Amino acid sequence: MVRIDTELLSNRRVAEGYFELRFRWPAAAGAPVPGQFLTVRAREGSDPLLRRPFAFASHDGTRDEATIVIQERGSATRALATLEAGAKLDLLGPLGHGFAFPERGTEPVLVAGGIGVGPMLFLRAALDAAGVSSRFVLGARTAALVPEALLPRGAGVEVRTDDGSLGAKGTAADAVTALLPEARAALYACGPAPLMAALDRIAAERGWPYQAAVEEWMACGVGACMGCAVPLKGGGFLRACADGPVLDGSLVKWD
Amino acid sequence: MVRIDTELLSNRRVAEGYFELRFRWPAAAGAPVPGQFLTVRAREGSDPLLRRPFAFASHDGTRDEATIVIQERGSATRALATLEAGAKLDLLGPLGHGFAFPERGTEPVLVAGGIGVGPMLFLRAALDAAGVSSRFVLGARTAALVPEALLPRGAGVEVRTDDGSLGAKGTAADAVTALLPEARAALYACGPAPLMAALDRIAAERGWPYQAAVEEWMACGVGACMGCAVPLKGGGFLRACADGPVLDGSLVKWD
Amino acid sequence: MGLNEATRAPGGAAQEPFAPDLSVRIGPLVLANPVGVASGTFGYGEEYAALLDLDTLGALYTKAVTVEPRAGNPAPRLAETPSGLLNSIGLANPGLEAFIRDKLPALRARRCAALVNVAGATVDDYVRVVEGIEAAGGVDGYELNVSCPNVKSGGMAFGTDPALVALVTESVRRATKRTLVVKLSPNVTDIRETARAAEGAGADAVSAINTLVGMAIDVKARRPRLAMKTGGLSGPAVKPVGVAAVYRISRAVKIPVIGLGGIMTAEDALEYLLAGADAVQVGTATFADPGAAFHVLEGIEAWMREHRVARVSDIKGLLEG
Amino acid sequence: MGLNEATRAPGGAAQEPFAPDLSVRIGPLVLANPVGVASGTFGYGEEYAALLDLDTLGALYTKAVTVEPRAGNPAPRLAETPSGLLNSIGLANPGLEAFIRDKLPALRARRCAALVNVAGATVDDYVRVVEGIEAAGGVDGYELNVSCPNVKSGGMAFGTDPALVALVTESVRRATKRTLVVKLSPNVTDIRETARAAEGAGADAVSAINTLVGMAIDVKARRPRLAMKTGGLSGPAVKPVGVAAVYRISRAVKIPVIGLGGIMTAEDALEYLLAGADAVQVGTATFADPGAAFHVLEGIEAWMREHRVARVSDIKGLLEG
Ligand SMILES: Cc1cc2nc3c(=O)[nH]c(=O)nc-3n(C[C@H](O)[C@H](O)[C@H](O)COP(=O)(O)OP(=O)(O)OC[C@H]3O[C@@H](n4cnc5c(N)ncnc54)[C@H](O)[C@@H]3O)c2cc1C
Ligand SMILES: Cc1cc2nc3c(=O)[nH]c(=O)nc-3n(C[C@H](O)[C@H](O)[C@H](O)COP(=O)(O)OP(=O)(O)OC[C@H]3O[C@@H](n4cnc5c(N)ncnc54)[C@H](O)[C@@H]3O)c2cc1C
Ligand SMILES: Cc1cc2nc3c(=O)[nH]c(=O)nc-3n(C[C@H](O)[C@H](O)[C@H](O)COP(=O)(O)O)c2cc1C
Ligand SMILES: Cc1cc2nc3c(=O)[nH]c(=O)nc-3n(C[C@H](O)[C@H](O)[C@H](O)COP(=O)(O)O)c2cc1C
Ligand code: FES
Ligand code: FES
Repeated sequence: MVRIDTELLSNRRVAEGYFELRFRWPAAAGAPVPGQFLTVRAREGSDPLLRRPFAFASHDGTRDEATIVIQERGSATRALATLEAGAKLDLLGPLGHGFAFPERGTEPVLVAGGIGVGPMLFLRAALDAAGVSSRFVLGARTAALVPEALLPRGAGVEVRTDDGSLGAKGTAADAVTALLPEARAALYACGPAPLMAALDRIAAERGWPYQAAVEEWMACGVGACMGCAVPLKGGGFLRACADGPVLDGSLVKWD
Repeated sequence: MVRIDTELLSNRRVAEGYFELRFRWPAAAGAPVPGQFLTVRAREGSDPLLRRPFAFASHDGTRDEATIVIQERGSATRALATLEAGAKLDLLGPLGHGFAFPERGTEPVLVAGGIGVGPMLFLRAALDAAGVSSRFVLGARTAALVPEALLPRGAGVEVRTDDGSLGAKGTAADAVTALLPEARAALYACGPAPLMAALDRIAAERGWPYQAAVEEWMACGVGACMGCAVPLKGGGFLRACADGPVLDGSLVKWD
Repeated sequence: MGLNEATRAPGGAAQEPFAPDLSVRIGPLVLANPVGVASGTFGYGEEYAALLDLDTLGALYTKAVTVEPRAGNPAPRLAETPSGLLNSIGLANPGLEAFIRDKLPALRARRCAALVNVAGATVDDYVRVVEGIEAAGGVDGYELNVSCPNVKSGGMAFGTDPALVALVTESVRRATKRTLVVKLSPNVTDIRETARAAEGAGADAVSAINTLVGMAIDVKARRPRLAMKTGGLSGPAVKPVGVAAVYRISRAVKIPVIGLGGIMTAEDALEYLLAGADAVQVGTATFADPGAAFHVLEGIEAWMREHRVARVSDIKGLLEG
Repeated sequence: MGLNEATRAPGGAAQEPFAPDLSVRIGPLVLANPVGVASGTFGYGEEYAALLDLDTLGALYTKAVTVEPRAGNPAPRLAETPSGLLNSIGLANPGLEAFIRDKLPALRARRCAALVNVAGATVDDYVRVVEGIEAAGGVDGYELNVSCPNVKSGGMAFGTDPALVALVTESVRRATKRTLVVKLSPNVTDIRETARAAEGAGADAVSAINTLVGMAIDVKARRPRLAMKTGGLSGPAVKPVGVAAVYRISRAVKIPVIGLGGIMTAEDALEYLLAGADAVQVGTATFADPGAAFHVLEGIEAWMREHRVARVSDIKGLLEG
């Protein structure tokens, strides 16, 4: 984990309100694994005040580059969306724990809901590189919110939209439900809470392992402030930043 | 007085930390007179929070353009200094009362200290246009802080620097002291308080009228908040924004 | 069945234009809408006239009026802080007599409600200002600024002691039947106590918050930025403090609560309305954007349309959790 | 003739390198320098270890320790506001026993001073935590977080009542001879009263300010942003409130004052030192810039060099006006 001032290499719009930021990520900063994140200080001064967390969406160790995919939501993401190549980026990472590779004999099923796409792209690439084939399901509200240029090539890639404007109509969870119950799937997911909760139910029913990348408001990002508490079914909390963001999805109280 | 969103036409560095911003100023906004000012909102959001006041440095009614000359000091001026042609500017003006023309038979002596140069340039141009000749004295700490490209052409223009790196060594007040005491001068000035106080003493001694453009922290800029109080020798206050910024310099308590 | 239901088309599908009722009742006064401009930030309504049509708003709360004219505090009186503004204007105002002569006629002629903010150093001062204005024909209402130092208790602000708040409120209450708002200070341990004191003494509403005590130092000059050293903090920085105050007060009293402190946008105002406010005031934001109060009003109306909320007073009921 | 004079070259022209003394005495403890990291923002010193060398700083104030382990409040616990941060962490901590076992050894091994922030729901809770740590060998000092709700007085915070502040301070005082700091709540009418109560009961210093009560509402979701509804406001937004508090407290008590609230830069820290603080803490700023506390320290040292100020405690004397 390091804090570095690095350089934005490119910034391109990949869907409506979605941007892929490619930046220099030197080897000395440490190689991120899928599921890990970084935090960025969008501006000096106090508006916005806190660093903002984003999942690594790719890492290229040979070129010392990495990417994040962001969705414009508020002041920080708006500022990031308008940055141009050459801009300085104040980054802190890699943070948190990433995904574990699937056990032998299970087929990884990667599920991305909306802007949850970044870490799943990175995981897919890592599995590909390791020669592990996987399914990839992306759910979005509508076609305009699908970053088509980023979608993995190869087999087993599926898109679902709520309005049927791209891929089959339905949710990403529907696509998972459609898998054979006898399959020995290993679920990996990042997305909005309702999707995560639905996958939890499917995983529980079928006895599939479920690695979930969670999102919570963060202040420190390093485990010091106890701000990013993720409530657990059994009571108590885990810290999204330091215990996660990848958690055993069956433990999390998704409500 | 109007609030308008207008367009920056050019932004050029005219001395160390000094910038001249040229922008569209439509006729409908009302023609500013020398000494009047505008306020600008440097950024949306709350950092900086308040609009910032700047004196008009020129106005060209035939081209619907005006300028201000700003010095980088804090967050707002830093933001303005980096704007590029085409940027939108949220302006409010013209505000306050400007300079009155000199009485017949008096020779206007315009004194600018540091960034006080803007309104004095505008006044010089207006006097020139009216065929009234004037002296123009600019005082600065050092040559690098003299916006030479902006200095008026023609006779009677003098520069003084504290370190003698441009023009004679000394202050703008020294240059005024060097005028013949018998002269029938009319003093006009904008600059730091010590300069303004020195000019007040000279004017009092010699019985010269003294129109001073004052600076105070402002919130509303339109006379509503009572924030920009300028203390008077006789007690009480005037509002820099609505009663000024041009005040009878002999009334002001320069302390 | 509210207006909400009544205006829904039979089929439920195509919605007819929905016109929310923006009016708000505060004591005997009905404000055309919930948005006012806060005391001290809009003068007596004249200075901003060219920039914002006050008559589109619900209310103007004037700069404080005191019995005697006051020149105000030494300069500098303003300092900007992160997302905030410190001021120590010091109740600069022309005094009761000049106010009645020079300002009151225009205020009385306004279409928007005009409430005169009243300040003083003794209980009697407050009463005299209100009696004076009543004798001159009155205005729509009064807002008591109880954040002023009380000379009788060694400069402690009226607003920090529930007993004093009750005393000044009940004394002024006897002087007028018009809408009486008590403006609460946030510089207290429990603002519900002063709110209850105001309610018990006959206030028609409370407004909250006035400014927080703050200080800023010019490190280069090594002196306080304000000549008075400390001042009152306003602006977005204090919004969370104001929203918490309104949330608590509105659960402690039955009279309407007027929320203010850091409102820049309609969303900020809706935070206050959801927290329990019946109306809002826009203060410091006007300095950044002279049209702020109007944009806040437009935004509230649009939100009510979108969510088909019939009355402003219904908004507070929509807070969940 | 101070160090200031002594190091000036005879001719007065060429100045020799000037080395200010950065140390600060708080009770029996001498801090290497005036900059600490605030409770709750730096854990127990481990999490930020890779990013900031704590041992360059004057002090670490730990996350609160309570007798029993506490899971903390429901989520969400954080919300950003203009230039501010609302939190309702709720004293999440492993409890005294685990603290002593897992955290204390590393704290005791630190070169920088470690002060344990102590919280509780009864006076006895505070005493038990301090006694427990003392029995385990102790640390450099304790900081009492009296902003906690007191179960015996219906949840009113200890820190809002001078008598309770005195009681908890004097009870803990009997349990330790080490440096005892009482951390004051700004949510009071007059913070000088609680400061005097702490001083009278034997505190070695007071720190101010803890967070302000605040609230933010998610207008879209129509619910409070924090699960606990209200929370504590920190960050640059509150700096003017903290500086005013320190200015007032330092003129009301003789013990040292540790200033905090919104310090992001050395200039912010110098505002506190000029206002009367003897030391400072950096809290929320660390979240924006993990190196913030270190940059603050560097900047204070540079400023002291530039102005040839010999001791940190001399800075407060430089405030004019
Ligand atoms: C571990 C982690 C990884 C993330 N990865 C990505 C990513 O790869 N791409 C991406 O676009 N975003 C990601 N996010 C979310 C991202 O951090 C927020 O969108 C961002 O902080 C918004 O900042 P803002 O100033 O633009 O919006 P704000 O003005 O702060 O917020 C706008 C709205 O967005 C929502 N929001 C913002 N932040 C969060 C949050 N942390 N949790 C829940 N809701 C929030 C709220 O509803 C809020 O009202 C991630 C968050 C976490 C915790
Ligand atoms: C009527 C009027 C006309 C002005 N005309 C010009 C002009 O033509 N060109 C120009 O460059 N500046 C002018 N100023 C000053 C200008 O408004 C400030 O420099 C500007 O507001 C600084 O904003 P900032 O955010 O960059 O700095 P900040 O961070 O707000 O301040 C930086 C420092 O500048 C000083 N400062 C800032 N504003 C003022 C002020 N209003 N009065 C006194 N000191 C201040 C303070 O010492 C402060 O610490 C004028 C001011 C007034 C009142
Ligand atoms: C410059 C200024 C002057 C003020 N004068 C008064 C006043 O005379 N009487 C009063 O009750 N409040 C006064 N206030 C307080 C405001 O009315 C309001 O309560 C406070 O600023 C918080 O709201 P805001 O954050 O929207 O500004 C003043 C505030 C400012 C900024
Ligand atoms: C996330 C968080 C947790 C905190 N936890 C504690 C705590 O356990 N005990 C305490 O006394 N103060 C706690 N505080 C208050 C801070 O120590 C500090 O008083 C306050 O944040 C103001 O300083 P700042 O603006 O520099 O953050 C906490 C603050 C934050 C932001
Ligand atoms: S964000 Fe601070 S502990 Fe996770
Ligand atoms: S700035 Fe408000 S009266 Fe001058």
